[in-house]
Amino acid sequence: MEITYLEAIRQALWEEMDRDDQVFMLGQDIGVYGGAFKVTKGFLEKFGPERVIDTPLSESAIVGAAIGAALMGMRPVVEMQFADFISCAFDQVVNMAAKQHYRLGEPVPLVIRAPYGGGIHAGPYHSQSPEAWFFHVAGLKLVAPSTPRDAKGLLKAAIRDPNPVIYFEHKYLYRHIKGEVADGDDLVPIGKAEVKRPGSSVSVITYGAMVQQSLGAAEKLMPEGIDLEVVDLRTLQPLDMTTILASVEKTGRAMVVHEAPKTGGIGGDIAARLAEEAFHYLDAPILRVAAPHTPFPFSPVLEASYLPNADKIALKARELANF
Amino acid sequence: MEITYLEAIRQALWEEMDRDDQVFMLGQDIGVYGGAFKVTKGFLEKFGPERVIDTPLSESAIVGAAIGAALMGMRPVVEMQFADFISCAFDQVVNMAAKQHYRLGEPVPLVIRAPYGGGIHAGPYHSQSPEAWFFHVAGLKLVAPSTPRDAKGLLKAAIRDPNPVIYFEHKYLYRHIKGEVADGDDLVPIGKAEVKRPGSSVSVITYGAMVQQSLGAAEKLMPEGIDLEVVDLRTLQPLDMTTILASVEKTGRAMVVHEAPKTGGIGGDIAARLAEEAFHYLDAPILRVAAPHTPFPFSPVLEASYLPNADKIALKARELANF
Amino acid sequence: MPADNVTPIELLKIYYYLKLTRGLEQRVSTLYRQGRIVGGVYISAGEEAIAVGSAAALEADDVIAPSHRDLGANLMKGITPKEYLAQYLGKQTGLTRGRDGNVHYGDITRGVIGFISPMADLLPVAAGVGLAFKLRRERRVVAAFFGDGASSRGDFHEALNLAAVMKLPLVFICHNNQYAYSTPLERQMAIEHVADRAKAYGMPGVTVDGNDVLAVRSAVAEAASRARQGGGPTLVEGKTMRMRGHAEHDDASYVPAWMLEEWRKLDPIDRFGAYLRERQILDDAIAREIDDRLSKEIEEAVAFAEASPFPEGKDLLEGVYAS
Amino acid sequence: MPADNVTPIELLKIYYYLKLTRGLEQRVSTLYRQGRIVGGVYISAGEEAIAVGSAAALEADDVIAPSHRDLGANLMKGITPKEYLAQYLGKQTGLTRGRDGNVHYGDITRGVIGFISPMADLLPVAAGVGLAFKLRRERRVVAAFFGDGASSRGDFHEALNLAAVMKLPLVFICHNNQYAYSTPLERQMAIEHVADRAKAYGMPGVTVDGNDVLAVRSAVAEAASRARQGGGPTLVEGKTMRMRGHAEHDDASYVPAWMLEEWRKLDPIDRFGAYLRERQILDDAIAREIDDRLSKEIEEAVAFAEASPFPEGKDLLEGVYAS
Ligand SMILES: Cc1ncc(C[n+]2csc(CCOP(=O)(O)OP(=O)(O)O)c2C)c(N)n1
Ligand SMILES: Cc1ncc(C[n+]2csc(CCOP(=O)(O)OP(=O)(O)O)c2C)c(N)n1
Ligand SMILES: [Mg+2]
Ligand SMILES: [Mg+2]
Repeated sequence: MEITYLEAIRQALWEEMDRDDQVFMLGQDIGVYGGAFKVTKGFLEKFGPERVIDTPLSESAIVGAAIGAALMGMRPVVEMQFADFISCAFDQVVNMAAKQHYRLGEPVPLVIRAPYGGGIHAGPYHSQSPEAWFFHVAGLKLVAPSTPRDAKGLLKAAIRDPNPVIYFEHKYLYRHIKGEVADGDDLVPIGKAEVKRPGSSVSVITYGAMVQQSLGAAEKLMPEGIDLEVVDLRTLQPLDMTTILASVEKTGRAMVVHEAPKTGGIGGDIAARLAEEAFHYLDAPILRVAAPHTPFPFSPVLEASYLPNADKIALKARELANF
Repeated sequence: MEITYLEAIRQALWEEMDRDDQVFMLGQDIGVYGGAFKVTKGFLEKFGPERVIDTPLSESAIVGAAIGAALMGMRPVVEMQFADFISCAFDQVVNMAAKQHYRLGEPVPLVIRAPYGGGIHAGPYHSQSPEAWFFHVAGLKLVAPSTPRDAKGLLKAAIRDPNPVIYFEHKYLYRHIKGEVADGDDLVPIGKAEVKRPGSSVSVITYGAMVQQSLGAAEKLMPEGIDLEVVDLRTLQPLDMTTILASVEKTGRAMVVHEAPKTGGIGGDIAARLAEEAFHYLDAPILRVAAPHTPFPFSPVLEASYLPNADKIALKARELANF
Repeated sequence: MPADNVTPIELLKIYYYLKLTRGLEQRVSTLYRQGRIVGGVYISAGEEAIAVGSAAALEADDVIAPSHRDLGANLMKGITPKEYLAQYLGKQTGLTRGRDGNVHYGDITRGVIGFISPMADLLPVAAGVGLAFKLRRERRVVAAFFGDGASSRGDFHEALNLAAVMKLPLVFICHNNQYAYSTPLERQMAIEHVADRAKAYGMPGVTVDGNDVLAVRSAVAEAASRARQGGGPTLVEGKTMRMRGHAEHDDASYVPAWMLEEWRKLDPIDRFGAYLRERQILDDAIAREIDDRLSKEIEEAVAFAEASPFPEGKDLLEGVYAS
Repeated sequence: MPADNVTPIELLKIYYYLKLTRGLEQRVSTLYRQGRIVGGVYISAGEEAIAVGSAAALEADDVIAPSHRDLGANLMKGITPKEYLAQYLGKQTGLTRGRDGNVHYGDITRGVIGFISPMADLLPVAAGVGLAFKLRRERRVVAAFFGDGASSRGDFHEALNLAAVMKLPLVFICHNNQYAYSTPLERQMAIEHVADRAKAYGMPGVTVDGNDVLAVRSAVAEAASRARQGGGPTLVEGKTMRMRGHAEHDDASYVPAWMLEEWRKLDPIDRFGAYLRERQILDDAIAREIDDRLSKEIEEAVAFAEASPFPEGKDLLEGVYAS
């Protein structure tokens, strides 16, 4: 049966809560209300207020408290109401959660669910894609699924991982994408990219909502005989360079696509690694398609102009294919 | 007369406070104590407690209050006691200060002085180089001087700039480097890199404490006939791509060096831009020399192993020159 | 109702702004239901007296730091219904020219700090505006608004503490409307009155009937006068009720019906209208005249906003930095 | 001194740990002056009674969240002088294996949350440990320490509020030692007692003579017992004085000499020693025996630490992630 991306997240949470009584959730309005996006609807009734905790409006305390519970071996799953507000808990994430294991050898099995991304007309404070900040911080793992199956499998893997994992769930995908998920424990391993579409002309390395857009670009370019390979990173930290390099070795052409701003985005790092490690395979410059260096704009016209999409990706991919 | 990097910062602050009564300073222990690094020693006596404000231990309020005063047209200069603690004010920096002008057209002429960097045996919480986080955020300017002259000229330029500027002052350089500064208003323009050493073999693009180390590497390689060009970015945002590209066009070989971790560091972006914009000039892969993907370690042996230095730079530069 | 020395003309002005606030928001709510609004809609129905009563207590050159239910105060500071509606429609004629949406607007030249999403972020900024007044020896005051929920955030604490220590001319005004999104007071704090939090800062804390516009006015006037004379900040809490959902997508089924019924009897506009009639300042004829003027103003605003152009995609990159 | 039911053996144990704390820190201070320490040195001289008195009030399986002047509590929880010294010397045998320094250690298996620099960061984490106890129905308590300065941070506020709302088994313990670095209380807060901040959270706030070890013990014991029975958190403030500089590099010339003189008369170890002698629990012979044991323990620790190896550079990359 096909389910939505949101439903896949819900199922993963439900099954993990059911499986392991050390898993519990904290966040704002996740209980009675079922979460701003209704991801946790019905959880309070099933698991009770001790495991589905509505907190005060205190991101730093929420993350800090989750770290504390994780230190005691519990498996907290924090919901940020919007990923944008993770800025308010930034210090706890980068200074406390990320460094604990390196410093003291103490695991912090914590998941922070970060509903991120745009395309929902929600402006500068409810659309940001902040993953690059955390990519720079050793000790964190980052995942960003693009399909219901990956959403479910990665969330389960994240909850079982002994490290702090930020789980970037894309708000636009919540109800805009459907797909099959396997029954039961179909874990998607953290650290493994997946080729979502094999191709021979250009490697498009991407993640999150841009996977669909890249697949769309591939469709557009098919009639022109340009055959895109779409590599879905799925995990951003640690990066699966093996899969990336294999793809680029095959196609000789690489572009990186993400929704976050290009400047300082993860794409820079991937391109830089390719420029170093794949220099011999590359027949063309490495291109990046990403948002410009501006805050995320509100008005639909500006938002459309801001966000990468299938057309913009196709344009650059064509340029690259014809290089 | 040669003065230290620290003295250059002090002079810039002093002269700007003297010149413009709208300039004032806020921070922890900057008054009676003269700042954790004694940068503001003597300021309280000269400018009084209204313009040299010792605040409570509240980074977010300090930055927020500075934003408010800046909105009213004042020119606040905030001292973070250590750049590491900017994490505690992260939300104010990225969500309030950075986006204000784009959203409302209202300037926020604010300077945040961020004493950053390692080499002083101060461990994970007093050694970090967090500039990459802010590089990803549109609306901020970032500067990171490497010499007394740039330190003075860039701080003056930052204070007069109508935007929020984070001024990364390197703690190791404070008392380890001396140089001439011009008398009076020798402003160093924000957005201009400087070739600190012309050379023909390899372009080393770097900033902060790594400029000295790169110059050291150049000395080491001279006898081998390898002639490094050292490009000191000075400003990280906006990047001076003109100077960078001119250098790489000349040498055909590029490496980026910084002290911050390589993963997600600014070097990734620079390498990516070169991989796109300088593809035709490049005769070799673009290399990066930077810290590894770990928290900043404390013990001197680990710290030495962690930090890039002249030897490590020379090693990579040699590899590149012989490519 | 403590009318102090409020003249009949002023009383009618207050009445006018209460009605204008409600009328505008109702209109936006209707537009929302018709799908003519971009994004979410935040309504202050039932708690207009806090914003309007507070703003009525201020001098013309005082500044406000509104939160998301302070349309009444924004209007009194000179934000126009046209600007308000254009903002909701994402139009170029809104105060953010479509770069931001709904309640995220302001204009510092009219004394309105632009509101942003992260709750309580404006409180340190407001303190900084007050600091500027203090340093410049201007006898101006800042009224800073926030919700019960926002009072759980670290920035609330840091701002109030800073303002108290520095004796800044601030009035902190809480809409205690019983809920933060779906979260009732007892899950947010273990105290009865938000005003009790003042005790942590050594500032006066006052609780008033937030649905009595003159009580609010009087409490804020007293606090503002103290602040203006150098007596430092005050925390004023208005007890009220959020009579609608958190935003218009939320049916607030988690709010007990009896609560809404009780509070409906205390509607601030009904009560103030009755009071004005009792004092013979209002009668049917004046009420009709006001209603007519209001609907004209509101419909003109709607027409203006709908006729206004969207921003153009090509403007996307402009204004990130001040020059 | 409220001895409650403390047995003579326990009283001697308290005395021993007071003296051990002072002795160890004095020794480290000497090593610092000899240049044998890596980085800064933080001393709790004169305020040992707060850490020791508090820890003496806890059960064996309770957890502490120390701050930087809580060596006494760490020792009582089982951190050894050897580990403490090895940490200061950056050795492999320290609890962070040289990855972190000075007072940044801990061991969750012994009930000590590892301290990190950003002040007040451990308070939300401590709340989370308390939350784990509550969810698991374990009757354990967390004692969380912080300074007067740290109480200005947002994380302090968020943590205390969260703990109060959720009735977590916490005792928040403030070293009110009159200064935060160079900043005296009156520039940090406009209240007399940090304990007054408890009123903002609806938790009991108690001020005790922080230099009376039994008074501290008694207040913390009462609070811990309430917490253990589900009565929620308490804020205990111990009034004391920082008798040395902020760290050993700081001569604290900003502290008036008379203040130190007054407080020296209230030295907690002298007072407790006199009390024990009065009660005939201590005499010259026992005192000498203790002193001998102490110096032996301390010198063994120094020898151990000095003989211990540094971590190896090649280990740098290990342990960033748990597996
Ligand atoms: C830091 C932060 N976290 C979460 C949110 C999402 N959010 C928006 S309003 C709100 C509730 C605010 O409650 P309150 O302060 O009482 O204001 P009210 O809406 O009741 O007027 C929440 C959780 C936010 N805007 N900012
Ligand atoms: C968030 C943060 N800002 C600044 C510092 C630098 N700093 C370290 S200790 C200290 C003063 C702490 O004062 P207090 O909490 O009273 O503890 P005390 O040192 O007096 O025991 C400061 C400013 C820090 N560690 N963390
Ligand atoms: Mg509310
Ligand atoms: Mg102190």
